[in-house]
Order: sequence, then C-alpha cells, then structure tokens
Amino acid sequence: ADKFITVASTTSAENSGLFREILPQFKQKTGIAVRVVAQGTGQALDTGRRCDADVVFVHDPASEEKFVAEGHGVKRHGVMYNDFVLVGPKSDPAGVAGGKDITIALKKIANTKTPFASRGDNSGTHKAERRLWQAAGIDLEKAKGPWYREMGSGMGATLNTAAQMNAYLLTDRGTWLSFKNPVELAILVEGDTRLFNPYSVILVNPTKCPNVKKDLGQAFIDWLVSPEGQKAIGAYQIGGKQLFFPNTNANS
Amino acid sequence: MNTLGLAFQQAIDMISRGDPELVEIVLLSLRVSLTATLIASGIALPIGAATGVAKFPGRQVLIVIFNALMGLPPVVIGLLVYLLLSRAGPLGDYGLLFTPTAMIIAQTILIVPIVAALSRQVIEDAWSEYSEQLRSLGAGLTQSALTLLWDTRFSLVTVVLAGFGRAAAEVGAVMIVGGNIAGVTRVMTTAIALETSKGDLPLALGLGIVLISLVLLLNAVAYGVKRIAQRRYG
Amino acid sequence: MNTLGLAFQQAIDMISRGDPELVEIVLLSLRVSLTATLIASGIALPIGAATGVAKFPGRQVLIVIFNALMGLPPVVIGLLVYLLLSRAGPLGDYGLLFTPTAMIIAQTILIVPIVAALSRQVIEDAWSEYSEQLRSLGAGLTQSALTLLWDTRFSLVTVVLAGFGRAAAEVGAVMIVGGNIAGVTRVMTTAIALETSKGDLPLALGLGIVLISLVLLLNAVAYGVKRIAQRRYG
Amino acid sequence: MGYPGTLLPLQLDGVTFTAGGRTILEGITARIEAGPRTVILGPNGAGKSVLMRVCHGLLAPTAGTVKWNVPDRPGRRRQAMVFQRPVMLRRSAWDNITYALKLAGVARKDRDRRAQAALEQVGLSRLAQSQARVLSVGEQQRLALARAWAMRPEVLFLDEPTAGLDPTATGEVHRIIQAIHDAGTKIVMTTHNLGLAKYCADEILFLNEGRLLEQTPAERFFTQPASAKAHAFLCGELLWH
Amino acid sequence: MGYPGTLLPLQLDGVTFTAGGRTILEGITARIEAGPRTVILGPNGAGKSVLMRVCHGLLAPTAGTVKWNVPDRPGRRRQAMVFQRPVMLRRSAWDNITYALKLAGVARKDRDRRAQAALEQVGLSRLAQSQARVLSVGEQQRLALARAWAMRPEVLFLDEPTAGLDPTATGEVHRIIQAIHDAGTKIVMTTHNLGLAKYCADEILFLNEGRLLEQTPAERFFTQPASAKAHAFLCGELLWH
Ligand SMILES: Nc1ncnc2c1ncn2[C@@H]1O[C@H](COP(=O)(O)OP(=O)(O)OP(=O)(O)O)[C@@H](O)[C@H]1O
Ligand SMILES: Nc1ncnc2c1ncn2[C@@H]1O[C@H](COP(=O)(O)OP(=O)(O)OP(=O)(O)O)[C@@H](O)[C@H]1O
Ligand SMILES: [Mg+2]
Ligand SMILES: [Mg+2]
Repeated sequence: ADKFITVASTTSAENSGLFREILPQFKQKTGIAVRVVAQGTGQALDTGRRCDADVVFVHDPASEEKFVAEGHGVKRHGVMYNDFVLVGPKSDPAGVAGGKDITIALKKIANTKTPFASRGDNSGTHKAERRLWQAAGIDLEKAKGPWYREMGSGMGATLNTAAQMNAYLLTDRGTWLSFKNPVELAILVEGDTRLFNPYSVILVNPTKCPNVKKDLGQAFIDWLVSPEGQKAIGAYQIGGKQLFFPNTNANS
Repeated sequence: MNTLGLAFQQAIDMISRGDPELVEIVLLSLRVSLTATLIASGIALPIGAATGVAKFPGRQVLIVIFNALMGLPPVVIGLLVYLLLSRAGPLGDYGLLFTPTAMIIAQTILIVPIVAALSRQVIEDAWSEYSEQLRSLGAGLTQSALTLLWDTRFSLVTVVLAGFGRAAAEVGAVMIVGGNIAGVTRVMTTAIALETSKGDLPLALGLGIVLISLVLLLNAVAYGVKRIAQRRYG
Repeated sequence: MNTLGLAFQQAIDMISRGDPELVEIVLLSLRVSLTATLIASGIALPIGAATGVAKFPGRQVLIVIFNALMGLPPVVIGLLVYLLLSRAGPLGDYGLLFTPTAMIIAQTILIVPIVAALSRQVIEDAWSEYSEQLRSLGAGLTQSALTLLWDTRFSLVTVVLAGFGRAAAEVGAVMIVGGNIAGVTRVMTTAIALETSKGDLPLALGLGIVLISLVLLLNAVAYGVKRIAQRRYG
Repeated sequence: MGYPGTLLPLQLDGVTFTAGGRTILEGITARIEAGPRTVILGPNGAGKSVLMRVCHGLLAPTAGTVKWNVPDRPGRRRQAMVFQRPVMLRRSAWDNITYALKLAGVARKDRDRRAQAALEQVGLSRLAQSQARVLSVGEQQRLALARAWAMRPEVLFLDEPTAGLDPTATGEVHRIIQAIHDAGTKIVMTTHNLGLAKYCADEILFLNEGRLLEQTPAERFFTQPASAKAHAFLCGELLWH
Repeated sequence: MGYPGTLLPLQLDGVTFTAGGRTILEGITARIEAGPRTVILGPNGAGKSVLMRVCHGLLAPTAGTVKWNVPDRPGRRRQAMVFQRPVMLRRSAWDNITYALKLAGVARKDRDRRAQAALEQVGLSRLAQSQARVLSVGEQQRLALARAWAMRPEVLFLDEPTAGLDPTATGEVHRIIQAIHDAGTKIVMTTHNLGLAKYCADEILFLNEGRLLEQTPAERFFTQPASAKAHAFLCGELLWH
C-alpha cells in the first residue's frame, strides 16, 4: 500500500492552506503521503499522547516541553514562526490602532471595557493571549466582565463571531490572511516581539508507541527543517503576503 | 485509570458538587432545546397532519422535501441563521446573533422537518383506517387532521422525543449562531466540543454523561406520563 | 452579490465543473452514510421489532433508553469510538482510527437508537392490530416480529430515511474519528465545517447546497421506489 | 328531521368503478327516489359496499356520473353512513357521538341531548363512558348506528346494520329503521339477512359481479325475481365451484 | 386430522376476567369435552368473544384456571380460531393461507395443496391472488375460515363465522362446519344466527353479563331453556331500556 504518516496539527497550519501547498512537494520527493488531522494544539498533543499520530505539529512551547519531558515526544524541532496580531473593528473604539506595544493596547481595551473575543479553548493562541494580559499587568480574573467573551471555539469561528460583535481579538497572522470573512475587521497592532508565535514538530515517541512510523515521520521532520522544506514554507504566500517564516535557527 | 473511568468520575463529581457553572449550562441547554422542540412541534405537527391527510398537488414533492431536510446539516442551518441575523443580514437590527434566541431559532429550523416527516408517516398510517369514516362524518381536512393528531397522540410522543433528541444533541448550529460564549450561550454540546478541542477528553465525556443522564431522565418522565395517560384514556 | 447568492453560484459551479475533489468527497460521504444506514437498519429494525412486540421484563426501560439515546450527541459518540479505536484503546491494534471504517462505526452507533426507537413505535402500533391474530396462528415472537417488519415496510422507509438523514448531516462524530483528512476521510459535512472555520461562508454554504441536493435526490428515488412497490403490493 | 326530497332523487348513470386492475362496478344506471326504503342485495363481493361508497361520495366512479338533485358538497352533512366495519374514534362511546355532531356543526346543548337519546335507542346508555374501541363487535355496530342516527340525516346508508347483532338487537334495529323511515329519512341499506330485507325493503337493487341485474319493488322481487341469478341467490344456490 | 381427544377436555374453573375496571367474565366453571359441537350463545357484550380468547389462550384469566388435558404451550399449534373481525396480513389471499401454514410448520409442498383446497372450499379460488385487505367483508370472513381450516386443528374456535356472509355462503359454511366436525375436529362457536345454532349445536353455553347461566344439550336448550334470561333471549325479548 501507499506509504503515509498521520500528523496531528494545529488548525492554523491547516486552515491557512500551508499544508496544501507544501505536502505535494514532500510527497513528490519521498513518496510519503501526509495525512493531516487538524485539531487544536491541546487536542493534537492528546492525540500524540494516545499514539494516534506519528508526528505532532503545534505551537505552544510550554506544553510542547511538557509533552517531550513526559516522554511522549522525541524532540522538539522549531520549524517556522509567524506572529500574532491584534485585530479589531476598523472604527477602533478603544483607540489602539498603530501602536507597537501590545500591552498598552490591551490595557486600553480593558480600561474602556471594549468587547474582546478570547478563544477560551486553551489553544496555543489562547495561552499566548493570556500571557500577554499578564504582561500587561491585568488580572483577568478580576477584570473580566461581559466585555471579555470567552468563545470556546476555533480561530476561524472566533473570527466569524468577533466580526459580528465588533470585538477585538488576538489571532495568528496565517489564519488572518487566509480568513475570508473579515467584514469590518483590520489589523490594529502588530510587530511587538512578544507577539512571536513559533511552531514546532515533534516525533511521537516510538518506544512508548510502537506503532509510530518513526522512519517516515522522521523523514518528514527532516524535510521540514531542511533547506528545501524551509524554502517551501517561506515561499507560501496569500495575496502577496508571506504567512510563515522559516525558523530552523530557533531550534532549542 | 482509563479515560472512561475518569469520565464517569468527573460526571459524578460535577453532579454531586452541583457546580454552579455546570448548572447554568444545563439549564440553558434545557431551555433552548425544550423551547425549540415546543415551537417546532407546534409548527411541524400541523404540517405533518396536513401532508398525511390532504391530497393536494405537490404533496408528494413536499413529502420528499421534508424527508430530505431531515438530512440538512446543523452547520448549514447555523450558517443560514447566522446570515439572517448577522448585522449585515435582513434581521440584523434585532441584535439576536449570539443570544439564546438565535439558538432556539436554529434548533427549531433543524427539527421542524424531522417532526413533520415522522408525524406525517404516523398520521398517514392512521388516516388509511379513519379516512372514510371521518369523511362520512363530514369532517373537513382541518378537522380530520386535528382528530388524527389527537387519536395518534401516544405515537406522536415518540416523534416529538426524536425531535427533542436531535435538538439536545446537535452542536453545529448552536455553535455558529450562539458562539459558545461562556455564561451567555454555552450549552452542554458546545461545552463538550470545547473540552474536546482542549484535549480534555475525560471532562468532555463527563459532560456527555451528564447530558445523556439528563435526557434519559426527561425521557423517562415523558414515557411515564404517556403510559399513565394511555392507561387512562386508551 | 450577497452571501446566499454567492453560495448558490458556487454550488452550481462546483456541480457543473464536476470538480474531482468534490466528487471524491461526495462519494465518500455517500459511502460512509449509506453503509452506516444499512448496518444500523440491520441491527436496529430487529431491535425495534422485538421491543415493539415482546413483553419482557425491562422492556420499558429499554424503550426509554433507546428514546433517550436519540439525544446522544455525535461528539460524544465520536469520543467513545475514538477511545475504542485509539492506539491506546482496546481495538487500537486494528489501526482503524482516521479511516472511513471508523466513521462508519461511529455513524452506525449514532443512528441505531434512532431507527430502533422509531421503528419500535411503528411496529407497536401495528402489533396492537395484529397481536391476537398472529399469536392465534401460532407465530412465535420472532416470527411475529418478522411478519410485522414486512407488513409495515412502507412506513419503515420513512424511519430509515430519518436515520440516513441523521448520518448524512452529522459532523461531530466523523470529525473526531475520521480527522477530516483531505483525500482520505474528508466528507461533505467536515468540509463544510472546515470552510466555515476558514471564514469562507459562501463555499461552506455552497457545499451545503450540494449536500442537500444529493440527499434530496436520494430521497426522491427512495420515495419513488416505495410508491411503485406500494401500488403493486399494497 | 331534515328537508325530505331536496337531496333526492339520486341518479346513477353508467357508473363504473375499477381498482387494482379489476372492474368492481360495471355500468350501473339507477334512480333512487325519495321515499321507498331501498335494499341492495347480492352475494359477497358483488360490489354492494363499493356502490354505497360511490353513492355516499367516498369513492369517485371511474366512469359514469353520480348526481344528487342538489349538489351535496359541504361535507356530506345531509347524509350519514353506517359502515360494514365501523371505525370508532379513540374516545368514549358518548364522545364518539358528540364529536360527530360537533363535526356536523350541531350546537353544543343539542349534542348532549341527541347523544343521550341515540345511546338509549340502541341500548348502550350503560356503556356511554366506555372506550368505544373496547366495546364488543355488536356493541360497536350499535354505536355506529346511534352515531349516524344522531346526525338526523336526510339520507342514511346502512351497510349490513344487523350483522353481529344479537336477536333482541336485531329486532330493535328493525324497529329503529322503521322509525327513521317514518320520520322521513331515506334509507339505503344492504343486508344478507333476507328476513330483514323482506321486513324493511320497499324496493330491491340486485347486484351480481358488479352489475345491477334488477331494480324491482320488494314484493315482486321476493316472489318472482326477474333474473335467474336473483332466483338462485334467494334459494341460497349461487354456486361457487 | 390430528389426534382427537388428546387436548380435550378443557376445564374452566372459576374463570374471571376484568379489564378497564369492569368485570367481563365472572366465575365461569365449565367442562368442554371432545366430540359435541359447543355453541356459545348470549346477547351482545355478554362476554362470548372474551371467553373464547381466554380458552384459546390469548387472554389470561384474572382469576381461576383454564386447563387443557395436555398443556398446549408450543404456539397454540393444535388449535385455530376465526375471529369475529379477522385480521388479514398485507399479502394475497393465497399467501395469507400459506404463510399461516408456514408458521404452523407445515412442509412447503403440503402448504400449496392445502391452500388450494381451502380456498376452493370457501369459494375464493378466483380471488387467490387478490390482496387480502381489499377483499369484501364477507370474502375476508370466508378467507379467515379457510385459513383456520387449512391448519387442520384439533380444536377450532369460530366467533360468528357467518356474520356478513351471503345466504349461499352461509349454507356452505354450515356444510363445512359439519364436515370439519365429522373429520374429528372439536368445534367451539359463537353465533347470533339461531338457525345456525340449531343446525350445528350439540350443546349450548349460555352467557349473560359475563356469567355462564347454563350449559345444556342443544335440543333441550331450544325447547326448554333452564334460565329465564335464555328464554327471553330466544324470543328476542331481552330488554335494554
Ligand atoms: N381497492 C380495491 N382494490 C381491488 N379490489 C377491490 C377494492 N375494493 C374492493 N375490491 C373488490 O371488489 C369486490 C366488491 O367489494 P364489496 O366490498 O363492494 O363487496 P360487497 O358486495 O359489499 O360484499 P360483502 O357482502 O362481502 O360485503 C370484492 O371482490 C373486493 O375484493
Ligand atoms: N379490554 C377491555 N376493556 C374494557 N372492556 C372490555 C375489554 N374487552 C372487552 N370489554 C367489554 O367486555 C364486554 C364483552 O365483550 P365481548 O367482545 O366478549 O362481547 P361478546 O359477547 O362477544 O359480544 P358480541 O355479541 O357483540 O360479539 C363488552 O361489553 C366489552 O365492552
Ligand atoms: Mg360489503
Ligand atoms: Mg363477540
């Protein structure tokens, strides 16, 4: 039968169309088909933990480290990064547009109690968002009110919802660029180094999961971090804009 | 302990603790699904009775359409209601999107075809027995339809329960039009979906167990009431 | 043009273009849902007939349980099947997770209660007429159940169509156990969910229109066949 | 009791009815006048019940016409029929009657009075509150007659009204039919009870295999029927084998 | 035709049956022997049909016992019953018979032979391929008799077998019942047709309001019934009002 591996991936990598672009190149080179199961980072790691994927492709450094430390994964490989952006209504009721400091923007939003849509699903994006609130010195537990809406859904759904609620939200640039229902939303804050969003791949540990196709999985990882794979990632654009940036150097 | 065991433990925990957040979610779920079932039955039972009894041109087409609409995905209904209620949509001014009302609307649309198609079958079966007698008694189509709704009421309970089950179980529509906002539009099924996407399968399953226990309880009550009434009124 | 208009245009486009990717997704959807309906009917109709006909201890409990299971959320079923088929689960060795087989299993479990509960009602209604005659003829319970399945077959068509509709429309279960892998386990409903999350609402709706057209076609065929058979065999 | 003569006569012209690939009625032409009690006789499967349904407007003839003197569209309210196998609604005997009266547009206070009188007529007062569907076959037959009678129709179709009745009930039903007739209601009836036919009939329609073989005054029919088939029928000699 | 005498006698002891809050049968004690044709008489609602169902094992008595000489558990295969309102399965007349025979475990080749003979007996050969449910009432009645007769039961319950039958059919059914009896089958029958009762009965059970008022040899019953009620019944004078 055909050679294939199963990759449990964060939704942003799949929804942005990246895989659709680069996987055929990988298949042509190696003959290995990659089956991508798009899930939230939390669920993707859980899938790996249950040995149901050969490789996980996620973006939450803290839980990734835990995943490897507990022996579920072999090793983290940084693959690429993009960044988070603060998106909000074009009318910008909190007056944050053009700022470079995300914490200032968040403070303004909290102080004016302008609607903010949080993923609220423990995803990589959600965790990053909470780190940023913390960095802004805002205790969410206290500041929370009807303005802070925990959507409990994926990035796309949250964008759909925020667009209707005139709410601010944090999203990754890849999903934003590929999102087709922007309505009244626009990027208001970007470029802060704290908005850095690194993606990693991890081979699921074959000693814990004997069914893992370790050679094929490793081949995929190797290709992603190889110059060829990195070039493919960097070449992916939507509307002339690059979504992801190669990141081999950031390997830890 | 395995996931299933954990799930049961979580379910028992949540129930015995009476977790106020859970209680809120449960009550909203019940409110949304029961209201939708009520409204949908009010709309669909007459439709079912009419298509079961009357022979009008286009009746067969209507029957096929309702049968087919039982296969309309909740997500699609969600999207349609979303477009309808969105600020850019025709009913945008009412500000109903992301409210329980929006969820009730979506679930109502979801189950109307189910209740209509199934009740049509029940009523049509009864009609083959009653038809000549009722027509001879001078009953018009409306009166015949009403008579049959009454005479088959015990069978229709199962039909309505099927509609309720569908409403209680669906997530696609309420997720889109409700937005799964914590404390506002989060219901059992969207909470389950959320925990699943977080990878917290035991909690997701635990919520599932709570939900199905609830539905079970409601069904037991409905069945009990039906049995008693059936014994009394034959 | 508004979203709905775009959606229709997309749908017509996709169909007229015969987009090979769409064709593949459509065929997989049909394969999964029809197979699940077939298997589920094979399991559930006998259960429905048995609970409709036999008076055994626990029968009423069973009826309530099946009625309630109509309200079991697809996501929960998805999770249960996921745990079962996961490498860490009891059937992990078969490597069925993220395959069409897993999706068929999940959908089968989803619709067995629906077909069982609804067919039980149809058969119970008929049984009240046939009971004494069949018992007098010496029919055992099994034979009575089979006789009633045959004699009510035209009504059961609607029940099976309800099951098929549920299978064709659900997304929660197939998403979890299938994984929505492009070219492998992507079906209409998961594709719709994906496009929705990408914010491409016109495409999502367009796919929805394609799906419902398909279901409509199937229902029309089923109804036509039923009518012809009914006319011939009364 | 109604407005005798307005609905009638009923004129059937070449009435043919086919179903399931069989011709069940074939070219029946007859005129049914106000007044005389009409009894339809014929062997099993002759088409008597189908003919009654056609007259009552429940079945549309495949060919030919059925014409009442006054078109009786609004819900057949001036006719009533007791079916050979009456269907009882899932309610009490009492409610079966009052519900029918309600459908016929009878005022509430009249309903109760009529229901009581009708149940008494057929000897079912004692069972007024019983579920109609658990009554014995004979009791249901009587309830159906009570229900039809309570409607005060101008034309009353009776399909085998005494089948399944005990001897007393049969006698009473003879009497009731007589009373209804005397009150001006047109009776059209089928029966296999030749005694009843002789007692009640003013004219006989004799059906055989879907054809109307004769329409004859009763007296003559029983003494010298025109058709050989009718003669054989009366002697119980219509052969099957 | 079976093994006469093995199932019978049937012994009823204090059989009581209540339903819907009413006592329908009350303390019925009777012994039904092999041989004589037993006819159950009584007014509408007396409980005749319920009593037959209890004997046939379709209803369990609320109190008292029903005892066959040989327990007849395996599917009532040695008894058959023709209901007052027979239920036809949704198939052809022919299939209604062969299907019943299949249920009774009759070999395939015998089924066809028996079905043909039975349909001929009741004069329905012509309608063998018709859907049973569209047959006329009388035809269904006859089909039900054919179906029961084809089973070759040891005991045959007949609930109003001639209601709805035309005079020829009634005569034929008399003859068929006679033939079945002669072949050794025990006949238990209800009828409101006193002529048929006189012709067929060897002994009479007279029921009234759920009570067994007498069990008498037929000859004596018709000339000097023991109970006043039976006397009134025979004269058609049981009053309702
Ligand atoms: N829908 C139908 N399709 C086919 N045949 C039919 C249909 N309805 C009636 N028949 C046939 O038409 C014939 C006449 O039926 P009908 O009920 O009028 O007889 P009838 O004279 O009332 O007999 P009975 O004395 O038994 O009541 C029967 O042989 C019956 O099988
Ligand atoms: N399930 C039931 N619940 C309540 N009452 C019942 C039930 N079954 C029968 N009855 C009553 O029992 C009485 C006897 O019924 P049964 O059918 O035995 O009468 P029958 O003697 O056969 O009368 P008929 O001559 O009319 O056939 C009737 O009054 C009927 O209403
Ligand atoms: Mg008839
Ligand atoms: Mg009876």
